[in-house]
Amino acid sequence: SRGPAESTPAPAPGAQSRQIAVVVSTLNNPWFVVLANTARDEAQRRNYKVTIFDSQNDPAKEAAHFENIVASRYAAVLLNATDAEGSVANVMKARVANIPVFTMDREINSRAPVSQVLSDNYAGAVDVAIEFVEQLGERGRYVELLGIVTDNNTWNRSKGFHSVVDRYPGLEMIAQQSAEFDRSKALEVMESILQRSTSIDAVFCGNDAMALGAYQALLSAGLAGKVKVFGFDGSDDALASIAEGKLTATAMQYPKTMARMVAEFADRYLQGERNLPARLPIHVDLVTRGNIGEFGEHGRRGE
Amino acid sequence: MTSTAATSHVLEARNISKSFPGVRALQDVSLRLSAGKLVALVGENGAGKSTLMSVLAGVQPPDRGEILLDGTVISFRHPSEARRGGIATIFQELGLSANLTVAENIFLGEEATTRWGTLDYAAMHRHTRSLLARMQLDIPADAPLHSLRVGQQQVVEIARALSANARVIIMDEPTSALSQGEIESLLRMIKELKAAGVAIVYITHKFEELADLADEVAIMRDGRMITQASYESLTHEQIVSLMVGRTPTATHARRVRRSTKEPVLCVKQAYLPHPSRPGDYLVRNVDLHLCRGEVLGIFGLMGAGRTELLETIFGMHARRARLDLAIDGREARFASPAEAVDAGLAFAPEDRKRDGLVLDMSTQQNATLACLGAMKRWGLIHPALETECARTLLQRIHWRGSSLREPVRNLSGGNQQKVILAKWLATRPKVLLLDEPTRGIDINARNEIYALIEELVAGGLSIVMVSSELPEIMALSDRIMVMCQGANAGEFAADTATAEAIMTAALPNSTRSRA
Amino acid sequence: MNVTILNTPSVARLQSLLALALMVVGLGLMTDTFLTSDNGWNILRQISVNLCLSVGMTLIIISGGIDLSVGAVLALSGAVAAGLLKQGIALPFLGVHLDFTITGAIVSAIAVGAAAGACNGLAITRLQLPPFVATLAMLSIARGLTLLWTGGFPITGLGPSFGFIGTGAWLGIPMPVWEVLVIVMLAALVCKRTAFGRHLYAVGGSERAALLAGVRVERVKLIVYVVGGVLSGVAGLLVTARLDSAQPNAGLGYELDSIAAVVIGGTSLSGGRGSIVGTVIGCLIIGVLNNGLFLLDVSPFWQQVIKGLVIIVAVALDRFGAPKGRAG
Amino acid sequence: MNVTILNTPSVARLQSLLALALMVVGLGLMTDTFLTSDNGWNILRQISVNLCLSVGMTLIIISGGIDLSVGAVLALSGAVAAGLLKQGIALPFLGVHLDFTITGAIVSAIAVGAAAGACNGLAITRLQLPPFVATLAMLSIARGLTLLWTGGFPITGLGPSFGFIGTGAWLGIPMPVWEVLVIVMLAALVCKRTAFGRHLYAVGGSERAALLAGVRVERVKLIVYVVGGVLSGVAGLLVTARLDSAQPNAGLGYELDSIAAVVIGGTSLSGGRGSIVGTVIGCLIIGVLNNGLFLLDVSPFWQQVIKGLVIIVAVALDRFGAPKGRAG
Ligand SMILES: Nc1ncnc2c1ncn2[C@@H]1O[C@H](COP(=O)(O)OP(=O)(O)OP(=O)(O)O)[C@@H](O)[C@H]1O
Ligand SMILES: Nc1ncnc2c1ncn2[C@@H]1O[C@H](COP(=O)(O)OP(=O)(O)OP(=O)(O)O)[C@@H](O)[C@H]1O
Ligand SMILES: [Mg+2]
Ligand SMILES: [Mg+2]
Repeated sequence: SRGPAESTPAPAPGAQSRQIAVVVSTLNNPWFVVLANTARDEAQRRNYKVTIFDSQNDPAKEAAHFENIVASRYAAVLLNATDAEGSVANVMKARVANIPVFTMDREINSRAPVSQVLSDNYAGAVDVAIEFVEQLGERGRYVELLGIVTDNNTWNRSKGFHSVVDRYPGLEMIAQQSAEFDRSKALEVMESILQRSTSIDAVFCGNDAMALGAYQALLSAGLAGKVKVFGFDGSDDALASIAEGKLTATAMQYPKTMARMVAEFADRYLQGERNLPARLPIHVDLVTRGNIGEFGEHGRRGE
Repeated sequence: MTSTAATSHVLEARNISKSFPGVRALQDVSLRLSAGKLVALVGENGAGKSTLMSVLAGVQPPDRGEILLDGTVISFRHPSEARRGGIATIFQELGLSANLTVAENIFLGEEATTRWGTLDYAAMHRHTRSLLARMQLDIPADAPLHSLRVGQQQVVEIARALSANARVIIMDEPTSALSQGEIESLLRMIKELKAAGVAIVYITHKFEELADLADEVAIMRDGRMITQASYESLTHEQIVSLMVGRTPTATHARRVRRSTKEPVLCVKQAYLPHPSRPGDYLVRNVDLHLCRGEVLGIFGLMGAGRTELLETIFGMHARRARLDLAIDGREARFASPAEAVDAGLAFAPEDRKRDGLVLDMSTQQNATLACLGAMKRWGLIHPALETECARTLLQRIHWRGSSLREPVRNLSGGNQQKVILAKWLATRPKVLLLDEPTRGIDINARNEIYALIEELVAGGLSIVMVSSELPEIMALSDRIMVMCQGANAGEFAADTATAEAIMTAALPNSTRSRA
Repeated sequence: MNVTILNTPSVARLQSLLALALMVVGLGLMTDTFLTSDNGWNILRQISVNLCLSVGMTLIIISGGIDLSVGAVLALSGAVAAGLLKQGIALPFLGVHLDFTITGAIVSAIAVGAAAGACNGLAITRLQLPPFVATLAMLSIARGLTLLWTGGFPITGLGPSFGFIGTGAWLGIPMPVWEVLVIVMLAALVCKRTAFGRHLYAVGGSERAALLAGVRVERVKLIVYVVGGVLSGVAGLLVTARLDSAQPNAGLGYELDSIAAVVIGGTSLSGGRGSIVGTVIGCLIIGVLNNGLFLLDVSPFWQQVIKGLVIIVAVALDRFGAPKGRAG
Repeated sequence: MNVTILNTPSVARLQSLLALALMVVGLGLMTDTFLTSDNGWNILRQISVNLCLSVGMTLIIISGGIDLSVGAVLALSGAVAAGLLKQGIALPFLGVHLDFTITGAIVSAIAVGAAAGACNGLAITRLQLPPFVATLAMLSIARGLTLLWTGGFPITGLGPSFGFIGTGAWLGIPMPVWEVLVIVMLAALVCKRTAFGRHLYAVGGSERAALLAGVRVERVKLIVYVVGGVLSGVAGLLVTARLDSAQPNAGLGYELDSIAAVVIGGTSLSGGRGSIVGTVIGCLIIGVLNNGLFLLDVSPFWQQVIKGLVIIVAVALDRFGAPKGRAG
């Protein structure tokens, strides 16, 4: 028992349109803009017609996108899911209509996608945590700024981080608050936390925007340099700040790599190739002042 | 003012036409105003008087026709332009801002400013105090307007018109809410203005006011100007018949009184504390009883607390008020007006537009609002039934309007009041509370309402009628209760009562102090 | 505003219908997929949630109020339904563990919505808070409770039979469309043909006149907010069933979408005027717009600009035909 | 609502002051850091942006309108300032490339705000759109334009001298506080002591009465929305300068925060009543609340619940002391 939209017979592969849909969880965060734009460019380079859909972090809006995609018979979907669980039903819609789905960055808990190229947030956070412990010499007081508390990656990163840090009794977390992945929120939250105590050794932030916001707060509190700030993502600002010694470290995810790879997979799949990896974790690399030279915008130099 | 201005026309309206969706409010109407002369503009409700004035005041552009100021054609695109042109208007629906103070209202749009561009409150208050003094209104210049009574507000509106020292002043029913004293000071003002060469249009439904004011009378009917003639040349009877265009309903005769002795409503020790002044009461220890088929008239000056008394009885101030109430001898206590209605009370408030009607609704919907239960089929309102019910109701009160669907907002005062009465007839009340039932209503409609009251009382309904018009009270009531400063200041049997006695009772007695 | 007050609903409705017609024709000509039945059903399915919320919002706005908490209550009741269905609820103090059938979960979700609505209503009638404030507070509270209930994680795997109410179809028509259709019918009936509906208009038009006419104003207000809450609950069930997952951040910002639909439908925010039909048209305008922008392959950035412009045009058309207000 | 109408501003203000005092005392007792001067300045710095928006919002709401576009306009003008400062602007058709000084950038940001405000005002006066709709459309449009201008990426590295207006201090008092202080003073003066201020109240109280009194209603409305736009522009500069970066998604949802502050401050959404002082108190209540919740390290989940409850209590206190409305 399915709605007519789903029950429509999908045209046989080959007779398919050359339209590809890039569905991205949000465009309100530059990292995802990079992801979406790269996917679009790569697909266009392989001369497909590309439409970008912005789900605004709302699986329901994502659902609407998938219905439109199915109704207008796109050839494939490059998906940056809004939620590991909430997006499953949406992907099923496409699957049922024989439209292949390729996920990037965020894994969804389903076999429905043809292949999932995902950034291993947990492992990345573990690497950052190890650096964190070294930098602090296994003891100190730190603050954690969470991302949007309803976002999977918020918790993947937090869990990865704590899986290491919590083993060191010398490391004391004096505050854990959400700054919603937002730079100005992070600034305000940090300002308030600093009122409680300025004897802080480090801040771990769920993404670079928050790290930069937190740094701004430390700066105006005269604590810049005294407090080590750790971010996640590897945005341009963050890399620059690490080079200038403002931030201590971040984790480079490779949005461009993932986007290109996904676009390529989609192309190959539509060519008829079937032996594509079902799950391809892209390792997240630690970026510190030491190895900053190897990295460029959202990836390795020369990419 | 030069003597030439006295002869030529200061302001002239030529063949003005104006239509609203569904209504032709004005059909080539002309009006001539001369310096130092007062033109009394009369006509039934809905004749188009206010519309004509709103055109002269630049509120609404005419569809056709032209306006001449000192013989030159002008067109006001905005009320402020008319005001600068020397035309001041006292609008019928009070054109005041309740959230500003008296002084701010008087100077609204014409504020006095210091050389820094900030408001010069000192000057504005000084000027305001002198104006209020001229009007003999004893309120502070910085009193917020919403704390004033309708009557006091109307005086402020008049003061504003005077402040503009205009050459033409339009007064649209200025006395509709004024007390005797206030009316007298207004009439005195008008004489001064005429002497100063100001041209005045004076709209009213109370002819007795015109006697020693009017130089000319202009009569409108159904959007047409019937005639503009010198006041002496016409008798009141002629004026009325020209207004109505047919032989008017016979003016009201003293009614035959039947005295039943079965009590319907009995109020004991009604108290209503003042909302903001602790220790002060709007209604103080009022007792009141009413028998079946009786009309109890309540007279008093503005601010006597009559409205509050009715509201208290009707359960509107349940949270604040104290009173012992009995309907048909049975104890009753109303937590809300809804309970009062269920118990057989009905209340036609003083401020029709604000409290009596839902202006967005159609005539029919207003008429049936209180009795929706009566026209249900399977729990649903049955349109045919509703229309039927509304039609019969409105016929019963001799409603003369174009259609039941018409927004009640567009009805004339008389018809609006009738719709309210119709609404209450539908609930078959035992007691009907009327607050100023004929305020702002034309003679003819007024007589019809009197006749209606007769009819209802004859049918066994009991009525409490608040009015500021002594003749009305004396003509209709079986008994007359006089209120003063929230308290019962005496009771009279209508046939023995004299106007003097009633007036003296109504006047605040210096020995009685407001606790 | 006088303008909207003088603006008779019938006229307004006609006008917004005109705007809708223009869009449909335009998109029909510009794209070959827009006028397919598939796409038609898509649009209907997609507006169903907003429409469900907007119906409640319409009633509340007609009564002179507003409800900013719809989105948050949607999330809360969806989460409650999913949670109860998945794990049931443990009552330690009684030492029992209650499991819930689908019906049970649905009922309790709606109950949660009703409760939230009742809180709104009581805050507005008893505490005499401005509706804006009361429901803004409820927005915050409901969001918080949702996070506490879910711990910030989605609740998933609710099974096909629950999913049916969101994804199923009957007689080839998607279930959400059926459900919302019923709701719309009922609401329209209530507005036009019941005493309660008439009282809504009276209270919204002039609270004092309604009170004096014997309308139980406070009761009317309380009820209308409860109804609004119930409909938010239903919407929550729809979203959850569609995604087979209750998202803790579901319904973010839906309050504005739904108010927009109501206002585009010609209902006046000053209360006392409006119609369910108008709201349906309003929702359709928004739905068609969103759908059309994708079909035309407009970039997401431009989409927002165009949406804004279309809203202006649509509502301007609305005013255009209506009689000018006295205040001009 | 009658209640709010009878509710005299002075009373309202007193009451919300009471709520504020209670919170301050409470937090002073519960934490040892709250009552430090540092924290005081910190709170003032943090509310400065919302206060800046709320001042404009107050004027608009007093005039009987509302502005949902403040957050979006904030983002747009911030982005414009940053963009012009960083890259200047190229005019291909003239074959020139304009570079901007800090002053130039600031001026153009404010100009952008004013323009957006003017569009709102014209849509409301000329097209007679309900303010809610007109500004909702502007919200969408301004967001879209911001994304188009920035391409969705933040514009960073604007330099210390620009940052000074957001992060600097003078006489030990943070610049944002100075700036907002001036704005508040001016606005209060305008409200209380100028003809325009009186006209605002008149128009909000009864548009018809104001018109009859000869007030240029349309002009007043137009001006107040332009002022609102300008203040949004200023707020945009503050945010950008503080972060040393213009975020494309800056100011998301600020419209509700600022309306909340205004209403908590005792200004009635039905127009005609309210005060700048009240709004200042409203902003302080929200600021103190946020700050306090962090000082107490309340979990993010509970924070929202508590916020909602505090808002209710604060405004209920407000109503509590005020005289009951006749319809109450
Ligand atoms: N804005 C409007 N829209 C529609 N009809 C209107 C409007 N204003 C007035 N009318 C209609 O125009 C006619 C004249 O109204 P007007 O107020 O001028 O009568 P009036 O002589 O002043 O009556 P009254 O003595 O009760 O004041 C009435 O039928 C009224 O319903
Ligand atoms: N809302 C209010 N707030 C404060 N005082 C009020 C209010 N309403 C009326 N009053 C005061 O209560 C007293 C009675 O006013 P009210 O208008 O009821 O007198 P009234 O006898 O009914 O006059 P009317 O002839 O207008 O019916 C007046 O002193 C008035 O100032
Ligand atoms: Mg009139
Ligand atoms: Mg009275």
